[in-house]
Parts: sequence; structure tokens; C-alpha cells
Amino acid sequence: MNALLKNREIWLVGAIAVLIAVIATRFPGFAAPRNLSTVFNDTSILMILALGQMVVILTRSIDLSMASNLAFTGMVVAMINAAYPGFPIPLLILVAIGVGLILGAINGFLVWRIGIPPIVVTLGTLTIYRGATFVISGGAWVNADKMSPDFIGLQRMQLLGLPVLSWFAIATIVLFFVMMTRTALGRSLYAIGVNPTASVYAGIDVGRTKFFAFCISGAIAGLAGYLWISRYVIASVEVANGYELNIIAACVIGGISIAGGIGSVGGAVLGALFLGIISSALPVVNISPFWQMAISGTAILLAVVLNARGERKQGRIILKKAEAAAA
Amino acid sequence: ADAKIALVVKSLGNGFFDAAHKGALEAAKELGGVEIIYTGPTKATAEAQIEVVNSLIAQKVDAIAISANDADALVPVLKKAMDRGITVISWDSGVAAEGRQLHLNPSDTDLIGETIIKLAADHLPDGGDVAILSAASTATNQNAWIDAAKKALPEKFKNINLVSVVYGDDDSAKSTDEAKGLLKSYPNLKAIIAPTTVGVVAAAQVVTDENLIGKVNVTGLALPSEFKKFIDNGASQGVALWNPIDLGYSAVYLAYDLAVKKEEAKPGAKLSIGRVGEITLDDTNSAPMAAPFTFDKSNIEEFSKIY
Amino acid sequence: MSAIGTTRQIPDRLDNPLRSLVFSWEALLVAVAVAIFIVNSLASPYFLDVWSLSDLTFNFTEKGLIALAMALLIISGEIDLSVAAIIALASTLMGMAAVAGVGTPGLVLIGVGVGIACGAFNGFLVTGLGLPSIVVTIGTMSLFRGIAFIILGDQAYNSYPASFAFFGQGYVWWVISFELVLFLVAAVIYGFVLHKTSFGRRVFSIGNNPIASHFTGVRVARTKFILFCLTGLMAGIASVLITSRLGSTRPSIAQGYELEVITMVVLGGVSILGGAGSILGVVLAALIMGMVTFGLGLLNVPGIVMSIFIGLLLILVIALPILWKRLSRRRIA
Amino acid sequence: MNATADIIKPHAVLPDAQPLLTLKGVTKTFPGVRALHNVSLSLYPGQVTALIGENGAGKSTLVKTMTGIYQPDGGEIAVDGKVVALNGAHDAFAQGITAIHQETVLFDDLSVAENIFLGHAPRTGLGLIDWRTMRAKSRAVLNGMGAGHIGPDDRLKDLGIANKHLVAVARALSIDARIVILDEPTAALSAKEIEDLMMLIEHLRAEGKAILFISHKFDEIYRIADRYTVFRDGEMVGEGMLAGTPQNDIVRMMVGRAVDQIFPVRDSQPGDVVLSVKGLSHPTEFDDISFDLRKGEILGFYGLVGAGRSEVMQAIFGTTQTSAGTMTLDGKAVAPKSAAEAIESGVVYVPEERGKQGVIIGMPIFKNVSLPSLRKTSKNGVLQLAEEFSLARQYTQRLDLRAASLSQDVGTLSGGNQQKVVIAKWLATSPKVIILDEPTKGIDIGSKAAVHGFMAELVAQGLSVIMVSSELPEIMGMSDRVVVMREGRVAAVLDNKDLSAETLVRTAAGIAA
Ligand SMILES: Nc1ncnc2c1ncn2[C@@H]1O[C@H](COP(=O)(O)OP(=O)(O)OP(=O)(O)O)[C@@H](O)[C@H]1O
Ligand SMILES: Nc1ncnc2c1ncn2[C@@H]1O[C@H](COP(=O)(O)OP(=O)(O)OP(=O)(O)O)[C@@H](O)[C@H]1O
Ligand SMILES: [Mg+2]
Ligand SMILES: [Mg+2]
Repeated sequence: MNALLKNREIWLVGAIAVLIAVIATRFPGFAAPRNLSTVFNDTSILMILALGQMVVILTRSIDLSMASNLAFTGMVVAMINAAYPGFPIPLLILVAIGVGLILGAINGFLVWRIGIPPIVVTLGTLTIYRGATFVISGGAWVNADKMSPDFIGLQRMQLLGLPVLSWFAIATIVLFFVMMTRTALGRSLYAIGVNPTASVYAGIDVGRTKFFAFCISGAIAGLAGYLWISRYVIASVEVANGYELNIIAACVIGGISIAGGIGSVGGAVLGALFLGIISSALPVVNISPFWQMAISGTAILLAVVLNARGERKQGRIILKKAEAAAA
Repeated sequence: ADAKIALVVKSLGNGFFDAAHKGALEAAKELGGVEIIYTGPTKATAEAQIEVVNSLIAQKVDAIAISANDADALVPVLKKAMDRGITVISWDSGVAAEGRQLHLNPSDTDLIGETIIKLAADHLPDGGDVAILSAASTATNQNAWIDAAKKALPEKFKNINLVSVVYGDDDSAKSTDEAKGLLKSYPNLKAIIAPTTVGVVAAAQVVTDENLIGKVNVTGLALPSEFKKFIDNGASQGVALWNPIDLGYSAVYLAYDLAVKKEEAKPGAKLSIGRVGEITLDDTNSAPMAAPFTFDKSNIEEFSKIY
Repeated sequence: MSAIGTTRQIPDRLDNPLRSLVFSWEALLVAVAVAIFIVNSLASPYFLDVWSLSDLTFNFTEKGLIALAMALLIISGEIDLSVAAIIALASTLMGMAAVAGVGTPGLVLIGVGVGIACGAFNGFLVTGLGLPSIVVTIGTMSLFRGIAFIILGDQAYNSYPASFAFFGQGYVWWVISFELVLFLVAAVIYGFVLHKTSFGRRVFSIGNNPIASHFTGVRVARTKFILFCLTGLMAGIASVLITSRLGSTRPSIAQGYELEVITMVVLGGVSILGGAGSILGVVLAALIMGMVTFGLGLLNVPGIVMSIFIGLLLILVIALPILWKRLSRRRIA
Repeated sequence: MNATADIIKPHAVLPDAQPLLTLKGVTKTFPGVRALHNVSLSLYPGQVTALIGENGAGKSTLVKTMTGIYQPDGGEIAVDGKVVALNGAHDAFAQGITAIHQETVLFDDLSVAENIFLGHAPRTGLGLIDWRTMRAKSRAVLNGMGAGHIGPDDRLKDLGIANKHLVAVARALSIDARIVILDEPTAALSAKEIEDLMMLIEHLRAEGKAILFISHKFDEIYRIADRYTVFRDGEMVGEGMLAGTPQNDIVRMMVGRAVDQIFPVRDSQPGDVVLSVKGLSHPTEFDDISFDLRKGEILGFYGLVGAGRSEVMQAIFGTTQTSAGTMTLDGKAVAPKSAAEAIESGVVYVPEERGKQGVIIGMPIFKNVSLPSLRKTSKNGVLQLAEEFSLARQYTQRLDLRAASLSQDVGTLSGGNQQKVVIAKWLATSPKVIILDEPTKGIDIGSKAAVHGFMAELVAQGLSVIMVSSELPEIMGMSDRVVVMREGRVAAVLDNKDLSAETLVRTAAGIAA
């Protein structure tokens, strides 16, 4: 029971339940399963991105370039689709993941091999990748009418009552869950965040593991690039501008420690959902959209305060008396 | 070249402005000896546009024709440009009167305001709820049109009920979220009016995705080439716009009139704009170009090939 | 090795100060700056013009002012991502006050005061509650700008008194703008504080090892709190300047400035991990960024392409010394 | 330096033993430091080899080379006579080499089971980590070494330091290793735990494992080791069988000269009470601490590791907040709320965790020394570099600091010299009371003597010293009186005249005489 209460994900689920309940008092339709599944679908891309960012943050790094990577890959696939409408979509998704992975690998390489701090590397590539998006497109937008019906339609297809976009999110969540809990790479990602020195002693190549973390976040950004463009049916240089901070905010709300080593797949997903619910609920409960920013800012601050309380090191208890009292 | 004229747009990459650029080049060729600098920020903010204007001042261009991201914030830098002897006019999205010599409205503001409501009302014989999805909350021209629309409502469209105005910031993701929010909050919504080319596409895509074609009509201002799809699939019964090519053409012509031919921009002045004709400045030194033109199933095919 | 007991004179330093100057980060930045200046002059006939050079300074003075304080903050091991949001909030409240008829001195006080208050709020959350500054300021970044949006919504304030225009548009002498003078004066002050005072020394020691500094009697929390307030103060000053320069306020003002400020600081050689850096470096970096954006602007290169150069410059300038060290080590070995 | 004359010829290696692991001509250089130079070493099955050397002699570096964490610049490592390349810790695992490193290198936020098996976790058929087997195996390893009270699912964070150490040992044992290396494994352990560890080592030796044991404590070395190898300045300067080799010979090999291990003789005549502590309490760490410290006195604080002595000292120094109690300094009540206030009043603290709390790595020596005295060396807040240099030189030279220059990064100094910088920085503040927390922990014998000599000098000048130490000889050799702490409380205050080691240990452990 005690362990259950300490569990961050339980708290988040509780917070989300309360949030939904509060919204439902003002707009009963919000809590309807159909609507909740829409909210889930609307939040899918953010969840996917948050998972990619989580992997990087766990290793005591940060990837500020995810949104730019997304814009670049999105532009690439949109241009391919516009030029060769017959190009099969599954292959195109692979191209997106591949391009994203390459951009992520560039980040990872600079961190691993050159030894530049991740925040500096990705601050640089944040502008470079977005600039590159301009260069390859000449600044021109790719509009809905230039995209093939399959390109746009895939994520909107219904499968077992859910849009394919939701299935993308579910598949990513499952994949990440298995990776983080059951594979050597997943555990290494945690280990190097908890204690990089000890990781070296345990035979983990810290630099290479970070490199993989950036490759993962890059590949995820690539996948999200396709999903984003086909969802919002416009590819431009400004796509998802500034979105990197939303992704990080989702992770922070989800209890992923910026100091590395602490966090879970469930946390990242719930953190993203929390933001998604807020942004989709504001219009329906008739709160001016101008309040949204302040509300999510407050949510981030509250989450940070609560998480910090949870993480605060419990002092050692030397005194027998105190020990008895605490038990 | 005898004259360097800078065509400064809100943001690069927008199909509407690319079309205006085409018109500008056409005008330059016609006038002869005119070099067009087509520029603007990639992100539609006033600060970025100010840096662009600063570099144009340094290049000692002869004239700046700007579609502004903010009516007020650009005034100081444009004043500086005028102080250094550069002709400044605004077009499409204007700046406050003290920041330019004249403003070329794509059309009459009141007329546009009325048209965007009319586009929705024409298909709502029994009236109903409509909402507006605008661009950035700072966009000068959109705000003026919305004000005009609000003014026209009680006078001419008594049974149309404007329930909300939301802003998509000309960002497709934000516009999509806002359009979805509108549909959720107002289940009886009959039309979304988006007087911006990014917003209108996003709204039409949302209506298509949510299977509301036939229930919710998306209308507003759209570039035919970008919007054809949604006229075809029925998400929209029709949209309006003016000719962006003519707009770019006229902007350059007017800039040339003032900068090279040394015409004076003052209330009542008549200025020629080549093949488009002639305009007369009102007492704020602005003039409309032409009435907005409506695109629907009957003519979209033809115009989508042009712009 | 001498026997225990005989005292040996330990020299103050071994390396030649001149040599270390030549191989310093600042020297590298000076070289880069000169190169960019020359390239700009060759690439555009308009660059070498007093008014062009004067206009150029507007591209970096506001961000540069914030970068000065941000440099100290980053050296102490913290960061503030909310500076642009502070600008927006301060500008909004100044706008409100202007509407209410407050005069120019009052407006400046409000702008600066709001900046300090926001900085103090960040400082309290970080030092008082012991939270990581990067996430705290991601939160306050949304909060501060969010409040500006709540107040202003889709409106704008543009009724500033005429005399208010001086800060962002005025010239002190000929082509020397008020903004530039303010930046240079602030740079001298910050440089002095960081490099020549015991306060600055403590900032470095905190950045290198906050715990040991604490155990050595340095008031770590208080010092960091002051640094957050200073950063807020500079954001407040920048808010006055930019509001004056634009003559109007929108809640979206100064969007994205935080990353440019941080880029400037890092490019200036301040270690993002804390503990090292110099104000001279930051000033040079500000100048470099201003020249790159302005120079490319003269060639009508779109801003987004300029940012590629800034990004590349950032990574290259950080990578070069690392690679250089590695190469020379290999040569010795 | 003329050291060769002092080197004792190595004993002949027993002819019948085949070494399990041999190092030949291993060299390792760090920028500016030659940590290992042409080193050779052999480890034999069923034998414990002690590796002895001053701080910075290269012992830990050698361990890291043998476990694949560092790659040597030259030389070769052979296991069972076959030369192997160790390109990472996993290569060493594969060769059956395992180590308990000097620093506890574990993962606080992971479970015990994972701490034991990270990097070589059991897998299922699909190649996924098999948590169930991992837990079972962890339990088996822990039970096998008598640490059954540690559960595989416990979070490491929640364990005490000694238990953490046991997990480190379990990790080493979880790899079916033939070669076990222990780098100062006893530094953080109490007497009882050291005893347990010794038994474990004997057990491993009986199983035929080759063991390398590193320690600065000669009693342990003579107790457990069969052979010795001595390092000096990164070179192997002697080796042989321990039996029959007098300690003095080994010490001579270590430092290249004879070292007077006798504690300085002092004529101590403590004066008036300087610091008086009454009923100092903390909610969880300590309770009702009272004692007096007199002028010119060295007051020893003895106790088992974890008795709460450091916490008490940090409370006196203002960095730990108390719940009750009073302090007077020179008769005036003081209640420091921060280190700054304590320093102001004349109390300074040389912390136990030197790297974390003592030196500021990344800053040069002179800035470290002047940091608490900046008010003195600067004019109206403006730095005066010349003042700082002269202050730093004055105090570091008194302590015989070994450094190339005062502008050298303090991080490039050896541990003993870093400790001298910390002491120098406090002396420069002209304190009344100086608290030294484990001042010679992990410090070699030469530096130790220097620190002890210096303490004697300080009290002779009228300073008062509190010395926290877990080393009996040091406590007995240096203190005028001894405060013994047990489980957060003062167990006894004893006069050091005719104090027996047995009394001390019994009081500290709470065993009736
Ligand atoms: N990573 C490193 N980088 C640079 N120098 C190092 C590094 N590791 C060790 N050294 C240097 O190499 C030398 C040997 O260090 P090592 O840690 O092996 O000594 P040691 O014998 O284990 O000492 P101790 O008894 O204090 O543990 C020292 O001078 C040390 O400063
Ligand atoms: N649970 C623990 N986890 C990690 N380190 C611990 C733990 N408990 C104690 N330590 C470390 O062990 C050492 C002794 O603890 P502490 O200083 O609190 O008690 P003490 O009685 O003063 O010990 P000492 O005799 O070493 O001074 C310190 O270095 C402390 O950081
Ligand atoms: Mg060692
Ligand atoms: Mg201790």
C-alpha cells in the first residue's frame, strides 16, 4: 500500500482522473469514452515524442532538436509524397524513421565522439535542422492538395474502433515498455543516468549508450514527423516550432527527473496525456484559450514541486528512538 | 537597375505571398529597370520583420512595400526608413498611418467583413451558429475584417449567431486544435469562417476527418489552388479571395509611383496601377483594390491553376 | 624531490600569461569576429557604412544585455529559460500602466520592477524549494507569458508617451544609440563584478562545486537568488528597450529570445556545466551573432538560413578547442 | 632522487605456483601524469597478494587497467598465460576478473538485484532480461555470503553504507570469477564488518581464487595477505612473500626512506574552555550531545562508522540544523545557521568527503585557499590577486604542499595534497577551533605524519582541535581526551591517560566490560 502511494504513476493517474472529473462537471460529455478516445488520439503524437525525449533525459542529456527534426523529416516525406504520389506509405514511414534517426545520430555522434554537452549540441542542431528544412523546400509549403490520399488517410483509418494514429501510439508505448524494462539497452539507459561512473565499471559504454539514446529520440522524431504532417496536412518550415518545450514539459509532468535515471514509460505517457487533456478541455469548458499557457505553466511547476518532494532524500536515522517513531 | 523595390511579406513560403511575388515581378518587367527584393521572415513575428526592414534600410532600397505582422510594432522602424528617404507603403496587412505613405487594401474592409459572413449565410437559409477561426490575434487585417463582420451581423444577417472567435496563429497544428475545440464546444455549429489561408485548410481538414461534411460548412478566405480539395469533397461550399497576383503587382506599381515618379500620397490623390487601373486614396491614405471574388464548385477548377 | 622540512618556493604560475592569452577562447572569438567583419565588408557594399554599423547593433543589444546576467547565472550552474516570458510580462504591465497614464519614469520602474520580481520568483523556487532551474523556468516561462496573454489576449497596447521612445530608438551621440551605450556600460559593470570582485569569485566557486562552496562559507542560496534577480532585472531592462523600440506591446513579444540568449552565452565560452566563462567572451559572441545576422540580412538571406550559420558556429566553436586539445595531445604522446 | 639503494631485492617466487594473471611492462599515462610505468605483477591461485603504496602510487589505476576500464598505453596482460585484450569491463568479466573498486560504484536508484547483475543479467529465450532468475540468483549470492538480510528488491538507496558495500561484494561474487580484486575495501567499514570481510576473503582464498588486496592499513595486510607488491610513483619497487618481511622494510620501499611512525610528542596543557556544547540534538541523527573543548586541546571523537559524529560536527559548523541545545564559544552563546556564520565566529571544519565538500576542483590552489578569506584579501569587494597569492603561499608552504604552481587546478593534486589545501584555507582564516573529520582517511603514511605533526603545532599555538577518527592508533596517539559516540549519543568522555584500546572499542560498540 505504502509502495503504491509512493508510485508516481498512481498519483498522475489520480490527478488526471480529478482533472477529467472537474471538466465533466462543466461539460459532462467530456468524460464519455468516445471523447476520451478522441483526446487520446489527439495526444498520440505528443506521447510518442515524450517517450523519445524520456530516453534521452534518463541519460542525463536533453534533446532540444526533436521539434526541428520533426519538421525536417516531415518536409522530406511530404516532398517525396508530392513528387512520387505512388511511393508506398509504409516505406515512406520507414524513410521518415530513417531520416530522423540520421539526424538523431548526428546529435549522438557530437555528444559521444566530440564530447560537446548535449544541451549545446541540440541547441545548435535545433536551428540547423530547421534551417535545413527551409533549404530543402526553398521555403515553399507542401499543402494538402499535393499529398496523396493514402498519405493523409492512413492514420485516420479505423482499426478495432480506434484510428490508426492511436495504434501508432499504443505500439510505441508497448515497444518502449518492453525496451525499458526487459532489454539490456533499456536498463543501461537507466544505469548511466543513475551513475555514469558505476556504469563504466559495470561494462556499459556510456558514450555509446547516449548515442543510442539520441538515435532513438531522432527516430521517434522522424516517425512523429510523418504523423504530424499527415495529421495537419501542411508541411512548412514553421511546423512544430517551439514544440520541444512541450515535449520536455510532458516529461517533467510525468515525473522524469531532469537529473537523469528516474522516470518511466507510464510517466511520460501520462504527462503527455495531462497536457493533452488540458489543451482539449479548455475550449469546451469555455475558458478563454488565452488561459491555456498560464495553466500549463502552473501544472509544470506543481508537478516539479511534487516530484521533488517525492525524491527528497530521506535523512539517515541513527537514533534508535527516532527510528521507532518513524516506523 | 534604376529602382530597388523590396516586397516584404509576413512570412516566406506562404502560397498567397508567392503568388503576390509573381505579380510583383510582372510589374517590374512592365515598368522596366526595377529590381524586386522579395523577402520576409520565416516566422510571422514583428521582431523578425523589423530585422528584415533594418537590413533593407542599410541596402538603401528605394521603396519598401510591406505586409505587416503587427500594425504598431513596425511603425518606428518604418518611420526610420522614411527618414532615410525610403518610400514606404503597406499592402494586404497594413501598418498604422504614421508608419507608411499609403496602404493598399486588397479589398474594402467592410466588404470583406460582410463577404465572409455572407459566404456562410448563403447556405444557412434558417440561420444558425457560426464561429470564426482567425490567424494570429495580432494580425491587423484579420482583426479589421472581424470587426467589420461583427458590425454587419446585426444589420444584414439577423439570424446568424456568431458564437466565438478563436485564433490559430496561422499555425496548422494550433488551428486544428482550435477548430476541434469549436466543434466540441458548439455541437450546433453550422459553419466555421476562417479568413486566413492556413486556418481555412486546417478547419476543412478537421471537418473532413470528423465526418461532418454537409453538417458544418467551412468558409472564409482561401487560395483556390490550396483549397480545391475541400470544395471538391464538399467540406466547403465556397470561399472568397482577391487576386494575390494583382495585389503584388499593384503594390510594386504604387511603390514605383511614389519612389520614382515622385507622386504624392495624400487624401484624394489618384494613382495609376497599370493594368489593374487606378485607385483613389481616402482620408487615411488607403485604398481598396477590388471586390473579393468567390470560388465555388463552378469555377474552382479554373482558378486553382492560376493561384 | 626534496626532503620534508625544507621549504620550497611554489611559483604563482607557470604558464606565460601572454601565451595563454593568445590561445584563449576570447582570442578565438576575436579572430572569428574579425573574419566575419572582413567577409561582410567584401560581400556587401552596404556593410561599411556608419548607419549600417549602427543599425547592426540593434540586432544584439537587447539579447546581449540579458546574456550578461545569464552568463553569471550559467557560470553558477543554473539557467533561466523564462527571460523572454519576463520581457512579455513586464512589457504587458508597462502597457497597462501607460494606458492608466503613468509617465515614462514610472514605466521604466515598472518594467524593471516586474523583471526583478519575476527573477525573484524563479530564484525562490530554485533556491528556496531546491528545484532544478531548467524545469522551474520551463514552467515559469509558460506562466509569465501566460499571464501576459490573460491580461492582453488579442489586444495590443500602443499608447506609450512620446518620451518613452528614447530608450529603444534614441541616440546618445550621432550614430551611437542609447541601447548600445547601455549594453557597453552594463558589459563593463558585469565584467568587473564577475572578474574583479569577491562576489564574482564566489559565483565561479559555486559553479565548480556548490557543496564545497557552501562548506567554505559561501552563501550559495543567497548568491544564486541574487543572480536570478539580476537576470530578471536585465530581462526587465530589455523589456523597456524592446517595448520602446516597437512602441507597442503584444503578449507574443520577444518569442524565442531565450534560446538566442543562451546561444550567445555558450558561444561566448561560458561552460553550460557551470564554473567557467568570461564576460568579454559573451560580448564578442553578441557582436558575432549580430554581424552574422545583419551581414546575411544585407544579402537578403532569409533569417532561417542565418540560423544555420549560428547553429554551425556554436557547434564548431565549441568543438574546435576540444579537437585541438585532442590533436595536440596525440602529437605529444 | 636516489631510491634504488633502498629497494629490497624481491624474494624468489615459489617455483611450483603457476600465476593466474600476469602483467608485463604495463604503462599508463594521463595528461601530465605517468600513473604506471613498466609495471609487472603476478597473481597466484589460492593466494592473497597485497598491493601497497603511497597515495597516488598508481594502485587504483592498476586495478582499472586489470578490469578493462583503462586501456594501458603499453605492456600486456595475460590470463592463464594467454595474452588478453581488455577493452571494457565486460571483457574483464569474461576473463573471470572482478573487482570491488575503491569508490563504491553502485546505482542508488536501482534495486539490489539489478545492482548485482547489471551488465550480465540472465536472459530469457527471447533475449529479454529474466527478472525472476535474476532475483533468485541475487538471493542465492547474498545468502551465500551471509547477507541474507538484504533483499533483491530493496532499493540500494535505502541501505546503509556497510550493506551497500556488501552489495558491491555480492556483485563481484555474482560473476564466477577466478581473480578477485579488492581496492581499499575496509575504508568505510566498522571493525565488525571488517572482520566479516576478512572471513569472506579467507573463504575465497580457500576456493582457490587469486586475490589482490589493497589497503593502507598494515594490520589488515599482515593479517590476510600471503604476498606483497610495493608501488612507488607508478613503478613496482619490490615484491615477495609477506611472512618474514618486517613492516619497516615495506614502508621504506613505499616512500623510499624510513618514516617515523611515532605520533608527535606533545607537552599538552589545555587551558580554559573555548567551546562548550550542551544538549545538542537533532530529530533523527543525534541526541543530547554535550562536551567541552579547551584551549590548546586535541579532543578525539571516536565511534563506529555511522555513529553520527560527522553530523554533530556539521551541526557545530552550522550546516546541519539542530532541534535543541546550546553552544558557547569563549563564553558567548553562538548558534550558527550557516557555515558562513560559524567561520565568522572562529569555528572551521575540514570535512570527511574531501572531493565533494572540501576542495573546489576546477579552481586553482590559490583561489581555493583564499575563498573563505576573501574579505581579508580584497578591498571593498575588489579582488587583490597579489594578496591572495601571498596568503596562499604562506599557508601552503607551512604545510609543505607539493605543487608545481599556485595556479594549478587543485584537482590535479594527490589526495593528501588536496587535504593540505583544505587545511591551509582554514588556517588562513585564523580560527579558534578547527574540526578535522577523518583527517587522514585514505592518506598515505608520509602525508599522515605531516598532518599529525601539524596538528601538534596548531595546538601548541593555542588553537583547539576536534579530531574525528575511526582509527584507533590515531585517536590514541593524538588526543588529549576522547569523546566516544554510539548510535547518535555520547557514550563516554574518556581521558587519554592510560586509556586502553579495549576500553575504547567496547564503549563504542556498547559491549559491557
Ligand atoms: N583519470 C585520471 N586522470 C588523470 N590523472 C589520474 C587519473 N586517475 C589517476 N590519476 C593520477 O594517477 C596517479 C595514480 O593514481 P591512483 O588512483 O592509481 O593512486 P592510488 O595508488 O590508488 O592512490 P590512493 O591510495 O590514494 O588510492 C595519481 O597521480 C593520480 O592523480
Ligand atoms: N546509508 C548510507 N549510504 C551512503 N553513505 C553512507 C550511508 N551512511 C553513512 N554513509 C557514509 O559513511 C560515512 C559515515 O557516516 P557519518 O559521517 O554520517 O557518521 P559518522 O559516525 O560521523 O562516521 P565517521 O566515523 O565516518 O565520521 C560518511 O562518509 C557517510 O557519507
Ligand atoms: Mg586508490
Ligand atoms: Mg563521518
